[in-house]
Amino acid sequence: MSESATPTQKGQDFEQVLDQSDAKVAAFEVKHHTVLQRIQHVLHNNPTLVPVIVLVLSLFAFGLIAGGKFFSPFNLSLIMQQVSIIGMLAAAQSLIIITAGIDLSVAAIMVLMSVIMGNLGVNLGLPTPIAIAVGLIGGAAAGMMNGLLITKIKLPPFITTLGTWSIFFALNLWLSGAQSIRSQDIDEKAPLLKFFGNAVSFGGARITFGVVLMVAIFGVLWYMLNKTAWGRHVYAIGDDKDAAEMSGIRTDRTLVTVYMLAGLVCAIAGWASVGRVGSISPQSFYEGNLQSITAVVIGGISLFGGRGSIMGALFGALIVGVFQSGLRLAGVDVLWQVFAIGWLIIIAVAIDQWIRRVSA
Amino acid sequence: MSESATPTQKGQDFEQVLDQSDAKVAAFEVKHHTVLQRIQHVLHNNPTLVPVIVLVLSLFAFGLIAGGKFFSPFNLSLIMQQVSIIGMLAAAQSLIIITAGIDLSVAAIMVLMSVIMGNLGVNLGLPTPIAIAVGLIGGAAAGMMNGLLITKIKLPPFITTLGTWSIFFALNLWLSGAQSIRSQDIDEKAPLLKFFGNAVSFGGARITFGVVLMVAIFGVLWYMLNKTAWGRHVYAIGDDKDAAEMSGIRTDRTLVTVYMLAGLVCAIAGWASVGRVGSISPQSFYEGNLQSITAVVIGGISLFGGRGSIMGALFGALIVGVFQSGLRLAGVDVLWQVFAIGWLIIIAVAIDQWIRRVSA
Amino acid sequence: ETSACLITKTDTNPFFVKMKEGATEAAAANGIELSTFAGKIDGDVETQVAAVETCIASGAKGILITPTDSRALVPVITQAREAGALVIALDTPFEPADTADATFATDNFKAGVLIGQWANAKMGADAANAKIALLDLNASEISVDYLRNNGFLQGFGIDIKDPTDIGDEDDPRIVGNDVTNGNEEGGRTAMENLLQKDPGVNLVYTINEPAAAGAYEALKSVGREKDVLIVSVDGGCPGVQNIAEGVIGATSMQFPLLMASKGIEAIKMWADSGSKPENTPGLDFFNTGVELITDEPADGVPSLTSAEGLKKCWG
Amino acid sequence: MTTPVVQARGIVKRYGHVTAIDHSDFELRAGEVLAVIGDNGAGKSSIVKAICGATTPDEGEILIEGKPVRFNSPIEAREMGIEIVYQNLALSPALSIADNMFTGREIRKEGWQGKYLRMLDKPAMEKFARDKLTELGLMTVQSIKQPVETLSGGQRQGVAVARAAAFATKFIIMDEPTAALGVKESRKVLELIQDVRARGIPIILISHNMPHVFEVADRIHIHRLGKRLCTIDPKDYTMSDAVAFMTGAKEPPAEDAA
Amino acid sequence: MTTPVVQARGIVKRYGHVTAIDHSDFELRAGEVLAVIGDNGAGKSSIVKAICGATTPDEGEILIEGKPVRFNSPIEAREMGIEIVYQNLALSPALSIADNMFTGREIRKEGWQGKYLRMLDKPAMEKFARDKLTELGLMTVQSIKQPVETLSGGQRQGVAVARAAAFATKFIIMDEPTAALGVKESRKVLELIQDVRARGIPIILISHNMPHVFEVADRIHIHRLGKRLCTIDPKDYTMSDAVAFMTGAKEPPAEDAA
Ligand SMILES: Nc1ncnc2c1ncn2[C@@H]1O[C@H](COP(=O)(O)OP(=O)(O)OP(=O)(O)O)[C@@H](O)[C@H]1O
Ligand SMILES: Nc1ncnc2c1ncn2[C@@H]1O[C@H](COP(=O)(O)OP(=O)(O)OP(=O)(O)O)[C@@H](O)[C@H]1O
Ligand SMILES: [Mg+2]
Ligand SMILES: [Mg+2]
Repeated sequence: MSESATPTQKGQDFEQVLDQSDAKVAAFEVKHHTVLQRIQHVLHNNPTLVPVIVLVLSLFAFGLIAGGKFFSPFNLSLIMQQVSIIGMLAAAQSLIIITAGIDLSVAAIMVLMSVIMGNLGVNLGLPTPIAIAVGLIGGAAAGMMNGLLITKIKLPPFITTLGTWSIFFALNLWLSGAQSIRSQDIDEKAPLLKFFGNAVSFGGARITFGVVLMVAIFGVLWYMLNKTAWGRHVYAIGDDKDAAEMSGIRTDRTLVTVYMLAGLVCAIAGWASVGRVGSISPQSFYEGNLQSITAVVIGGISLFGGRGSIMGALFGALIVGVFQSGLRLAGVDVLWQVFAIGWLIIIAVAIDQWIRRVSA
Repeated sequence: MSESATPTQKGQDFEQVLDQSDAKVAAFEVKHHTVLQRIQHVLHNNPTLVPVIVLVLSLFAFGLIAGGKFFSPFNLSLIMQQVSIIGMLAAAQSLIIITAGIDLSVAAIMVLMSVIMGNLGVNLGLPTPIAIAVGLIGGAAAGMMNGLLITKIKLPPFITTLGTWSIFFALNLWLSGAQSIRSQDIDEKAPLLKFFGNAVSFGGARITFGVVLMVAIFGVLWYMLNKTAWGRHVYAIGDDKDAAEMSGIRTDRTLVTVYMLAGLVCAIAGWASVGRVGSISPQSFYEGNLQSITAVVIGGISLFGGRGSIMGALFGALIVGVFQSGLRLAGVDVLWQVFAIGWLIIIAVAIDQWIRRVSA
Repeated sequence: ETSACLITKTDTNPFFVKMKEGATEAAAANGIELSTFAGKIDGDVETQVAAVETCIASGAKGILITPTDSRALVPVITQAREAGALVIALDTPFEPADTADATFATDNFKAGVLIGQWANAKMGADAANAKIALLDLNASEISVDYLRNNGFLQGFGIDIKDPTDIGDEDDPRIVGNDVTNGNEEGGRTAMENLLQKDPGVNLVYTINEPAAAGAYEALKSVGREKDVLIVSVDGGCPGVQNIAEGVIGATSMQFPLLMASKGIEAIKMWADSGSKPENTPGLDFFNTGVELITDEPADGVPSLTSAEGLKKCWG
Repeated sequence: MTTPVVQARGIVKRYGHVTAIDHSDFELRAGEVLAVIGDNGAGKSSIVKAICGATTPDEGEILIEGKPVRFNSPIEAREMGIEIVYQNLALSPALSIADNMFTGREIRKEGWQGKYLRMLDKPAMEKFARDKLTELGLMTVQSIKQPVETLSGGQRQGVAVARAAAFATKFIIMDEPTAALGVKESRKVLELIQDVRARGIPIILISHNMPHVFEVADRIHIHRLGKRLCTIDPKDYTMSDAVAFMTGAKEPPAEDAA
Repeated sequence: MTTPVVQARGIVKRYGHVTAIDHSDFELRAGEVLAVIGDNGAGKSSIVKAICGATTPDEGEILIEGKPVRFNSPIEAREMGIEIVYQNLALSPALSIADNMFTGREIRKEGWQGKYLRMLDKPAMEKFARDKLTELGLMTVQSIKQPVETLSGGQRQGVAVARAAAFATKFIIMDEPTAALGVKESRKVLELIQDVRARGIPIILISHNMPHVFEVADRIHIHRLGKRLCTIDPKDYTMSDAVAFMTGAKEPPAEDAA
């Protein structure tokens, strides 16, 4: 038998030469780069720059169209304020979209929790910190409900949150009796609820605590996603859930924490929205879900999961805010504002795609 | 050299025995099955039966809750009528979801095309067939616009149709001036627009042509998806677009035809909606997009593409219709209707998932 | 040049579209530069807040607004007034009403009462056996919705219990409530549903005329269009025409064009002379009026005919 | 004789019409390299998946070190120190090589950053990953931060093998670990298998490469038509015999205690 | 000498930092089996993908039968009669085996059903698919209607190979076609390669299996660090030589016209 001789020696005959094989890590000379190639290279390695560029371009475009008013510190800080709540929702939404999910209930959770805080703090007169704590815990619980339905009953996130959206919306109408809580009553009984409406002003700009909070939320979530094991797991799940499971991630547990955290962020946004709007309205932010998803997608986070930086969502939200503010200031008719925003969404993402493509 | 001897003979030594190897196709005895296993087996091979079962169960549940009225031929045929327009949208939506896309603009296309038909046929007094033809062509063109943006500019379907939704919606408001066209004016100037409102009655049931049209649309699309090469390509694209491209499908061209066809179906639904509603209202069906997606997902079509039968969407639409009708007949308050429908969506899909799982 | 803003609830409702047209025309006549804004849907507070802020940022002299939530917008309106703008609420008052400098509105409750009284008078003795279907707006029960609904019921002589709640009545004559989203499609579906509950419905209240047109189609499809009375609110031209053609029995007409043009004139005055408009005596708003339109006048309820109505209708 | 590390009896797994495992037995002994060979579709992957909890068998029982187990997910197996190199690799395409090597057992920074901020020690993980790849002779990987989806087929397989070898304590299952590997890299994997065995950790090796199998295996499990046909000692039989058994060309020897 | 079927010169492909092809040449001659060997990550898959249009090279030119081409997608290559078995297979997981074999060239029913209703002839496609798999010796596929995702790794590879062989008219590229295949199935693929060559259709065969390469190849292209190191005639060199060249253990022969 010709093969029975080999097992004792090392492998088949032709493998004997392997000892002498090359042992260097492959390396190629770095080529001389043109400026354009260098830009492409930077963009390739920092995809978050793409929405930043779109943002800067749209700032300039609207500066030209809408004139000096647009660039006033007041207006620019106003855009930040207007974006802050949807921005926070977009942060929560990003977490979920990175896991390849989608959450149609973010805005409903937010409004429901602000209504709960108001009911407890203003209508029932409980101490405000307790009212806020109950709201925040409620947000996490609502997120947990989504997460458990998705992981334990294995429902698709879209349909789960479509269902819970209706549920939270109905609860919200029931608890509030479809009535807003008046600003004056909040001032009187639970001014802490309006904490994030406070602002520091300098040079015409007015930075509310809500804006600071939004930026802080993005910062913390960015850290968690990029610098901790939990964050790597979140990306791995979005990338390929089966592979993540097989390579040892407790995907269900991680997903539940993601939905809970998103719910908590929504509840925080609910608190901040009291400061922003001034009163507590059960009917506000009805379109918040779609707006948060829009911000996330314009920010370059893939709806298929696993790709994109949460910072993109911040810039995405700002891009939308800049568009809306610019169009309003330019005096465009509402009808044509809707029309233009449709086009601008398409064009913004097209630019994003195009930059990514040339840099690939 | 021991290996230089082998190339002339057939392969390595140990391969010489292969000539005698077994050449039967593998087969295993079919095991004795219990009734339950047999049911599971049937469900496994016919996943469309799952929504059918959910439908039947919910029919029975509401029959019990809402009493005899619910089961009257009149009520059952009424549910069909109420479902017919959303059902057609769900058919269009299914096509797109099977390609792993999503279309947020279906309802906007539908309403826009009904407004165009009405403007031409009633307000401008053109011959009705021409008005209808323009509307249908317009629907296909709107779909083509979606398809081209998605394939040529490589925008994600979600963001594309979010954008075009705004665009079509704005056009609709502009063309209609937010004014409805009255039923009486249609009767007088363009009765053909109401064609699908005609009905045949028997035994208390009232089957409108619109209902027949919806069933026919599902039938034709089912045939196209399952019996033609185009249909196989649509599934292959939804399954894995890159693989489809590499194995020789012109994915872009196919996708454009899918979006065009979906747009055409939406325009047909727009025509049928005139018969159903009686007048032409630019404000109707605002939630039609989400409703059509809900129907598709309840019908067991995967949002990730490539899986599920379009017939599922028909049953999904009917399930939603049955829930809504049953709850109303049971006298549930609107608020709690919203709440209950949230739960029922979740439970319906959970049952679906559960049946699939035990049968896997 | 004086600049002003008009902020409406939505740009899909013909009522607000007409209001915008009226304001645009009046602004052009008065040499005012008008920017217009609207929420995306009823209840879209956030968009209205952003619109007010934009008006402040652009230095508008006056703001005309139909608040989508009478309480929620109070803080931002206060801010606008502090920034020196004249704020006038159109159609819907704020809560409290003095949040705005003035309110030009219809009394929606009154509008409901008129059609309720008319229906009661029209049915006469049969009113005791009425079977009433109530076709409301949506699940959110915003103020227009409950004011019109409860006004109608009170006018008809039904105990409305909580005047801000829809559906808490226990009068056996009420078959049920359903929501229409204020359009034909919703009107038809809601009517079908309530007919299923009780095929004997003989009086239908509708939140607006498109919903009424939808309800009529549903009745027609079961051959009941002749023996059911439909009442509505709004006074849009298609609605008045439907009165003439017997689709709707009676409707309460409002005057959005008047509200808009009065609002623009008030801003003009404010800019020119710094004087503010005054309220109708005895009310905390300026009543732009409401008229009952019907071709079958009933005793004790003053009304206009559809022919007269067509001259005053708004779109 | 000591208790076998893995013992499975009468495992059955059906998928609708298809029978993947048909009353199969399985045994892995302490310290051995057990090769599993068989035609394509014979059910080799299916049976090892049943053992590590990646699928749940319809019938049969599995004992690990004498104790009956019922894993609901491969994580439970992994927590017992069982590592698997799947045929389809189970890597997260968009994550880097280092991230993939450490999923579920990341290294945190020392000190407060790691303790309170739970910050990852990326340099440490990257160094470890590079070392493991170098041990495997995968010198063509240009950057350790590359996402796995940009690696060549063979490079990916190398990452999966390196991960399993680095972390196993009880036993390793390798489903065709050298299928996509080059001559040099395959040789390294075989050496690695022998190293792991020398550490006392037994290995289940599924492979179609007869010379490799006969080189490293202590026993060979021959799988045919969903069940174990026989197990043979590579010293008693030739490659031709093994191929003949597994393809049905020859009757297998009466099942002995080999 | 006749014009080569494929001729590529100075092909370069970079991905960010990573250089996948570094000024490589390539040549396939009429009627031959050209084996391409090299370490993992050497760039073998990259260069064949550049040839068939699956990626666009950054630099360099490609001539097919002497005419310069620039494919924008593999469909254009396919329409010229070029078939590719990709390393990652390019099958649609949820579709059946028969559907996958025929994507893009389905058979319609005869008569009016096919002509006007464009109805597919499923029985014909299924029969054809079963025949092709049987030719390959893939007897373990239990149902031809199975979705491809339920097949074993080797069975899937069989489907991809069968598809390419059935439809190619100009040449076939096979990227490690036997990697996941069993002994019997690999043998069938080698026979198939020889059949295809006998039909006059040249084949590019990427493989890590030296005995296979030396058995069927007419010439061997050795790829190293992103470029062609040399081409050799298997009759002039031993497997040891080839392995030594490709791993850098020995200097290659001066590039000749082999
Ligand atoms: N999820 C599934 N659904 C249906 N059939 C399946 C599924 N998984 C495996 N099978 C079938 O079970 C049989 C055994 O597959 P398995 O993957 O275990 O084979 P294998 O021996 O590992 O083959 P290979 O050597 O080609 O990897 C095959 O016939 C396959 O088609
Ligand atoms: N899309 C990509 N992005 C970045 N790098 C890539 C990409 N595709 C391939 N590479 C790199 O290019 C090099 C060549 O890869 P290629 O797949 O051609 O190797 P190969 O010779 O086919 O190897 P194997 O034998 O393992 O299949 C590898 O170092 C790989 O990491
Ligand atoms: Mg296998
Ligand atoms: Mg390769």
